[in-house]
Amino acid sequence: MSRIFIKGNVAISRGALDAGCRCYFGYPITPQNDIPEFMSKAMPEAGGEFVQAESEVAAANMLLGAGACGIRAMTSSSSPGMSLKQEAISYMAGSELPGVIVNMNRGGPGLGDIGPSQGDYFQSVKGGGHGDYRTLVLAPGTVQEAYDLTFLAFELAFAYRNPVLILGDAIIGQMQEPITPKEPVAVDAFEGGSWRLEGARDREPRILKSLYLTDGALAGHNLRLQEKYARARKECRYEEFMTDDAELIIVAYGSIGRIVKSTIRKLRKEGLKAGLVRPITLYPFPSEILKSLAGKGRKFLTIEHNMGQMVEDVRLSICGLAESGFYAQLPGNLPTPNDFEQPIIDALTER
Amino acid sequence: MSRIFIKGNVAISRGALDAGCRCYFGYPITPQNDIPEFMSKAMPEAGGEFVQAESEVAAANMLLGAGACGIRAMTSSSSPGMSLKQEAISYMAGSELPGVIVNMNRGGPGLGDIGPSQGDYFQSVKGGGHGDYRTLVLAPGTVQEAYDLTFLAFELAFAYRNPVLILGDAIIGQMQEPITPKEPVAVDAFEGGSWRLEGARDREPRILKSLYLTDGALAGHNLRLQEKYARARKECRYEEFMTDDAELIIVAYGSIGRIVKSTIRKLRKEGLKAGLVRPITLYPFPSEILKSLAGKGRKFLTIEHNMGQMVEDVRLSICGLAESGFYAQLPGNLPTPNDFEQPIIDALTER
Amino acid sequence: MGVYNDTIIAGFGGQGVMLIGNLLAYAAMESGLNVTYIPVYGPEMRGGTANCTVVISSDDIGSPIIKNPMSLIAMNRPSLDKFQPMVQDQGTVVINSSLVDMELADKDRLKIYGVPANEIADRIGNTRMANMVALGAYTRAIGIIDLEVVQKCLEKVISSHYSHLIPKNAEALAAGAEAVK
Amino acid sequence: MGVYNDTIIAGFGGQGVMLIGNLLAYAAMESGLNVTYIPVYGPEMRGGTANCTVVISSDDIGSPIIKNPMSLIAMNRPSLDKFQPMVQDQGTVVINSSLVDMELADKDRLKIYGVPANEIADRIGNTRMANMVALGAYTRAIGIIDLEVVQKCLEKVISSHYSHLIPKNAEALAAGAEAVK
Amino acid sequence: MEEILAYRSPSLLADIPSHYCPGCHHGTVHKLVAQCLEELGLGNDTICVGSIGCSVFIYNYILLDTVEAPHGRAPAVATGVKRSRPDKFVFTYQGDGDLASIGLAEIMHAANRGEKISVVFVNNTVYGMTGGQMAPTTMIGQKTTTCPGGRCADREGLPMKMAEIIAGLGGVSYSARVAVNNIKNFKKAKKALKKAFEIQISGKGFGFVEFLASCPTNWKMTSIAANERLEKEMIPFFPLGVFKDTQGES
Amino acid sequence: MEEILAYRSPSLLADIPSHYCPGCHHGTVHKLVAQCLEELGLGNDTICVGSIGCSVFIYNYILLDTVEAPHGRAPAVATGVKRSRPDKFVFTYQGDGDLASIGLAEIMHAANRGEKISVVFVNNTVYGMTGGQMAPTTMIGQKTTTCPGGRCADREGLPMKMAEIIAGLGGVSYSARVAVNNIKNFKKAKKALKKAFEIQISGKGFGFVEFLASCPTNWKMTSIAANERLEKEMIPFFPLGVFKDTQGES
Amino acid sequence: MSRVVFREERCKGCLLCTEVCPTEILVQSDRFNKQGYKVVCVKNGDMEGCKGCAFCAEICPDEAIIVYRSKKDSEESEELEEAHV
Amino acid sequence: MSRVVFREERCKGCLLCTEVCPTEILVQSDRFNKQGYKVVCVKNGDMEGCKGCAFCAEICPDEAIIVYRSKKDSEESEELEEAHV
Ligand SMILES: Cc1ncc(C[n+]2csc(CCOP(=O)(O)OP(=O)(O)O)c2C)c(N)n1
Ligand SMILES: Cc1ncc(C[n+]2csc(CCOP(=O)(O)OP(=O)(O)O)c2C)c(N)n1
Ligand code: SF4
Ligand code: SF4
Ligand code: SF4
Ligand code: SF4
Ligand code: SF4
Ligand code: SF4
Ligand SMILES: [Mg+2]
Ligand SMILES: [Mg+2]
Repeated sequence: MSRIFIKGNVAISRGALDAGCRCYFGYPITPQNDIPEFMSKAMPEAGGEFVQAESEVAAANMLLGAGACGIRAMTSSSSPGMSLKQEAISYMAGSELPGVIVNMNRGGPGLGDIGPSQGDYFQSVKGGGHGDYRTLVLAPGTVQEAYDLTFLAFELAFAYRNPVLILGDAIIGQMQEPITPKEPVAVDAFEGGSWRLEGARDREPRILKSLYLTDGALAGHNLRLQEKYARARKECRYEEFMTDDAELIIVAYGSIGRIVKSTIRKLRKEGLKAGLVRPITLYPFPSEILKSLAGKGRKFLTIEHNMGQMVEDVRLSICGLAESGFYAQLPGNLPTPNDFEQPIIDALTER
Repeated sequence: MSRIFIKGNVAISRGALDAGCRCYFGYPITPQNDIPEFMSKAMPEAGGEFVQAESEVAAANMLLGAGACGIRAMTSSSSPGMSLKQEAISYMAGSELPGVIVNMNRGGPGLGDIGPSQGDYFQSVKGGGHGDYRTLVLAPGTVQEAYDLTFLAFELAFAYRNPVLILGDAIIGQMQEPITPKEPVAVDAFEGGSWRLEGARDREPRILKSLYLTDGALAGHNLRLQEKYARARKECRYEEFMTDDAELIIVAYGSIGRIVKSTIRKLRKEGLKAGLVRPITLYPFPSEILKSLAGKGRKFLTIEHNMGQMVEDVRLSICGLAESGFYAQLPGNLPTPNDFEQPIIDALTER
Repeated sequence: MGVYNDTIIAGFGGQGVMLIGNLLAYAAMESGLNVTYIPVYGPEMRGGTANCTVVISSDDIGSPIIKNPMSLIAMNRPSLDKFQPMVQDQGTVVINSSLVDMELADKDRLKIYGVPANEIADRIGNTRMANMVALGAYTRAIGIIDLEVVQKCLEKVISSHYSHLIPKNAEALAAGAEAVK
Repeated sequence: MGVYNDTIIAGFGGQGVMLIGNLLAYAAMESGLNVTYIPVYGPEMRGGTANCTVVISSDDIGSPIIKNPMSLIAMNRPSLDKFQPMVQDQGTVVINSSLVDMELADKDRLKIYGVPANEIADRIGNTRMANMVALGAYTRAIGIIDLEVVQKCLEKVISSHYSHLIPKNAEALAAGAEAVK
Repeated sequence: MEEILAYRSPSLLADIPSHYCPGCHHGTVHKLVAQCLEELGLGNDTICVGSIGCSVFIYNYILLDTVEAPHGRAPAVATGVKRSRPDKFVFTYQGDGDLASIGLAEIMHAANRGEKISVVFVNNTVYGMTGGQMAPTTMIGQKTTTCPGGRCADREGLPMKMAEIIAGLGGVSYSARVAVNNIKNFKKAKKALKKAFEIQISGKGFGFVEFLASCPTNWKMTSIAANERLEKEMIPFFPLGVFKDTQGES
Repeated sequence: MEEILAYRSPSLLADIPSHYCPGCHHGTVHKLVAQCLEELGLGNDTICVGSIGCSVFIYNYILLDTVEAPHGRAPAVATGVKRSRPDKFVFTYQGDGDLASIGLAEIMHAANRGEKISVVFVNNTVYGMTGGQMAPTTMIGQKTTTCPGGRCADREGLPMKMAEIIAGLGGVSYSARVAVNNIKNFKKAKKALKKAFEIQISGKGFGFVEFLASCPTNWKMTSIAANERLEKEMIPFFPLGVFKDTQGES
Repeated sequence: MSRVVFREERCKGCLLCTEVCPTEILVQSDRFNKQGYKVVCVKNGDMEGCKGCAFCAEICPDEAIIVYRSKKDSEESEELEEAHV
Repeated sequence: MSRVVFREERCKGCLLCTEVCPTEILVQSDRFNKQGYKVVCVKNGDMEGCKGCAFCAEICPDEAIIVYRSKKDSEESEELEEAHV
């Protein structure tokens, strides 16, 4: 297919459309309004449904309903709206329902600002909702990846019957880049046929729920969920950039990962040996590669557009093998490659 | 004062009342209904206000409003309801408003069950809401502590102008023990006088908000918040039990911490050298003591009533100095001291 | 060595097992002991079975929840079925023989006290006091708390509205104690 | 060595800076180059200043955001004030001299092109095409993209509803290019 | 002697004892739902959206494909379900705490959008499941665990009349209030429920039936006294009747 | 020549330019709020509860102690404020997305409880701040970025008439709809707002004033055309008037 | 003669059926079932008055009543039915 | 003679004032202010028609108009005021 030049938000919307998404539920919030706006046209045209929900709470619960029917469906929002979706996400995970949820992270806490930020890493990866559950979390670093990972998100959501999060930010959402779209997916009409709700014709009724009251039931349910999450470890994805000979490994994701790449290119020209591991799946987190690099004696620097969140996962991954420094790009400030030069040089040269 | 025999939930309610709480906002949910039920009588009697909010979202926002007036106020809920409060908590932290929030953790994810669980550790400690903020988190292990920590919660909330969480579970909430209440606090009528809202009489208007749009403003705000959280490290509290000569340090909090104590007592009689560190503040987390014990070559075992959450903070604390095993008491199963014997013996004897 | 006992008290929802659990706990507190009480509550706060656990100790109490209790008050058949196997060897079990076939009691392994609590209570004036009869029996059987203290604590658990019933309840406690003599 | 240029385009809200940023990006894409475009948007989606950044490169583009750009199109005074100091030494700056006092241009440090964009656009038919004039000037000044490609791409950014205006806009682009010859 | 079976339990009802308290109207309303679905031949094509309240186990009793909605959000979940499967019959079953308190925005907006779903609303003036706290429909003077002195209009406002409020919204095709406290009301209730269901089948839009129901346990009354209270206190405040019927007959 | 100042900006208005678009009615409504507070002598004792929408910077313009409520939750925040400081004058200022969509449960329940607060509701039929998406009050046929073909009653339901819905609730003492599109309406609007404020002062309960307002930017109209649309299209559907006034005069 | 049969294990003794029986033949018994509820019964075991109207079965929240209607009662009970619609 | 003064830097050129002026003396000028808005002005600079009624100032969302009312106009404008209440 020929290249098209689109915004990250639109890439996600088109990705969803091409991946067979046929229901979209959302509530406006900057910086992701292009998504509901695109979907309000695209869904009806594709024979699907667009609902502007009364709130993010409602949107997430509509997603839950669509997921229960085995329909490819999506919702999107940004930070404050994501906080409101947490109860429903916990229910979806607990009821093992598929669905794709997009968060175009903006600055927080509270109303914060509408600029880019990665302040929702903990919420996305550790679970902002209650109880022991996990969502798979995909973090695109380019517009092409935003498109591609949206495809993947739908596949994973159905493969694991679990909500999948796409975690971008105002940069990924607002920037425009050329991308090459894929062939649209023809969704199997029987997808979810073994568990979805459609009326109990000639079979036992199906119950999709998260309540487990009888002795040991909830314990068993939690064990099964953990086993599923363990199975999902194989979906781990990351990008390695110039790590082969690197003395310092930068770990950074999403837009920051991509911007750091510019910095590294520049520093390489000056002979400084920095490399990058850019986690693409934040959950499952690419612990293995970090551990193996740590085993090779590399130093680490985590750079995030927040006050220090993913750095905990980095440290847990390389625990005992290396220390990991942290550089905070403050939420509220726009990141540029220059910002990271000094921190990287410092990390390379110290001690 | 003479001892009284009360439920944990009531201890928290009385603690709040005695600590000068004069507004309570809540929505019913098991297993914490004793709190709103107590408050519906106690608040009006004390000249305060009780509002049964239309939802947990509303209750948390009422708390925000009361906090903005510098009034000692509280809300309480349990897991699903806590997920709904996350947006408001992020706003309170972002707007630097005091308030006390009680979570009597039940089994999850989703509707889960109504039994005890510690599945909301991540949500409480890492921040279930959006953006970079922290709530101070207090985890009582006895009914007396539930009472005492509620006092402390109000003090901290005002000292740091930050929401403070009391994280209990169905055990702490439902169990009855004798406690010794304290002298009720006479709240200074001028508490919060330098920032609270009360009409801009003869001064500049005050604005309590979390929106920071001008260049660098949100960055500066986030830096200030982090400095505050760093200052709050000194509020760190924990209980040490028989750690002096212990070969294995168990780390467990709340009801599990207390139950593990029974197990340790029993195993000690059999000559097994286990000790306990029971974090009382989950944020700030007692990293120092763990690190120093790890430095002394102790082994660690974290026991939680969940699938593994606090263990990350334990590992981050002792990183590189010791490994920490983990034993999951499955949510949905009631914990008893017997459950922990084998895991502790295994941890002590392995290798 | 200090005093220690833990008990599960179980029965139908309406049989007042929570009340006597509470009463026992108060009596322990009044006796200067440490005590914890914890109910097990279902989502159905209505009907079904109910049980609570009371731990009494002269030391600090670690766990309020006990898997293998030292004693049991079983007010009905399902309670005996469920909890008797969990009681520690040589443990004490008070059984409401009005509703439970005493054949079911594990006499070999446990110290069993069958008390026709309903009948005794009925005789005193009201079947609903069967719980008090059972607690009286238990108090005597265990022997670490004085019956008088238990009786004195009735006023703490019976709301003032029903305070006129206190003497009758005290009588029921005594009758229960009498029954295991 | 490949081709690389990055630019900030800035002006009042209504001056169409986003449109020419987009147009430039399309032209780069059509020229077989990599390109990123990112707007800076305020909460006030209305009035105020607006700016966007376009990065063009024959290599992968790391950052779509640039602190010290290689070039600048300043459509009004506040834009020049804000961004001129950030432009790299020897960078290229196109200034709309219709609205900006050319005295303010930092001629010593930068390559400055003053273009009376409003006047030129007015002459062609509509002041609103001042943005096209400026982009034409910029295209010529930078020289990495053909003006014809830019003109060809007009159809991508101007909605079909306004397609009749394309020739005029192409003319404005050409006039701008002419102005820096 | 010849005899016929004068009453047959709906086959959509599971033949197991329920967890409901003696005399709780949830059982009766379940029966009506099952009867109407059965009589309309919908059992095979229905998706039930349960809610959180005493009726949380509805899926154990009414044999339907069922999804459990978070507390108050059943109308949003049902929106997602119906938009996904417009060919299926979709209804929610909700209590008064669920629908009128935490879920008020969701029910109002689903109604206003005219979602083609049916709503079975069981108003027993309290939070049954959690032990009898005040609900938005608690009557003035009624004592609950969170208004121990009795609900007071000045402090807590008046009980909300949901059937009327819903009837006032644009997308609503049918809204009625019924009761099952005696046979007469029971029969009328069945008619109303069937009507609401038929409206969905005919693609008309949103149908809403409010059941006045008793909660003997939390009212601390015998079932019979509770039934009487319903008649004497509730019906005068919450009048029975059809408040909207776009199909004309009411 | 003798002359007097015929109009004085309320001193509660900050003397700085606003971020509002040309002709946006938020500015006019701000002025009325400031005027009424000033005339009632409330400036020193007022706590303003702001909301999220174009008016999010209200604290920059009206010089009052102000707290910023999360989107839609101003009535809950105001409840917390008023319960904490019953001696203070408390009002919320909310847009139609804020109040009628995400915050519908909060406004309905605060109204039903009869919270002693005043609500200034600015209905401009769109989400202004986020770029013109559909609101619950968007008119049938009106095109927005999320109903690009125009709002359709069948799909999205009818516009919600908040002043009427609120008037139907128990705890409400005053509910009116006004406009500021011409001098006549402007003067009436001021009267209504003052009335709502006075009702709070007298301890009566909940007062609600809905302002029909224009959003020229998202309506994609000149200010003058927007004013005309308001008169010709909005007022016929959203009638001006007082829908409830428990003090009798209306 | 019409008659009712109780599924006693299902009866919760709520007595709602006793209120709707047009001939008032239903009363509480002395028997407890396994669940501990005092079940309903026909007064003095006398089924004579039963019309077979099935109101009792309809109103029973717990599906605890089976009603057999005799041929003879069929007409009359239809009238009763009508009266309530 | 009453008169109006514009705080031009505040005017956004919305022209709402032009619509409420009973004597229709307000019109758009050719001048842009610093914010880039085309400000309002009095037609041909002729203040003669101004009644000092201050409607323009009241309706202006941006507090951009100051109105000085002459003694002579005071009565008449009160009448106007009445007409609108
Ligand atoms: C988010 C959330 N809040 C609160 C609860 C606790 N809860 C369960 S059911 C219920 C209310 C039930 O009342 P109602 O809807 O009237 O149903 P009823 O039990 O009376 O039939 C509540 C508050 C919950 N499960 N989830
Ligand atoms: C939880 C949450 N959801 C969404 C948003 C984004 N948002 C900001 S303002 C707004 C709507 C504003 O519309 P309205 O209330 O009508 O006010 P107006 O701007 O039209 O005056 C929205 C959806 C937000 N800030 N928070
Ligand atoms: S508590 Fe009330 S609503 Fe719940 S089952 Fe019992 S009677 Fe029914
Ligand atoms: S977008 Fe609309 S509501 Fe917002 S300031 Fe502009 S005109 Fe006013
Ligand atoms: S069938 Fe009719 S007459 Fe017979 S017992 Fe039942 S209600 Fe009474
Ligand atoms: S109505 Fe049913 S449950 Fe109630 S008493 Fe009669 S038979 Fe028993
Ligand atoms: S109303 Fe005000 S802002 Fe608008 S044109 Fe007139 S003076 Fe200018
Ligand atoms: S004061 Fe009255 S007459 Fe004079 S310009 Fe203003 S509106 Fe016109
Ligand atoms: Mg209810
Ligand atoms: Mg609006």
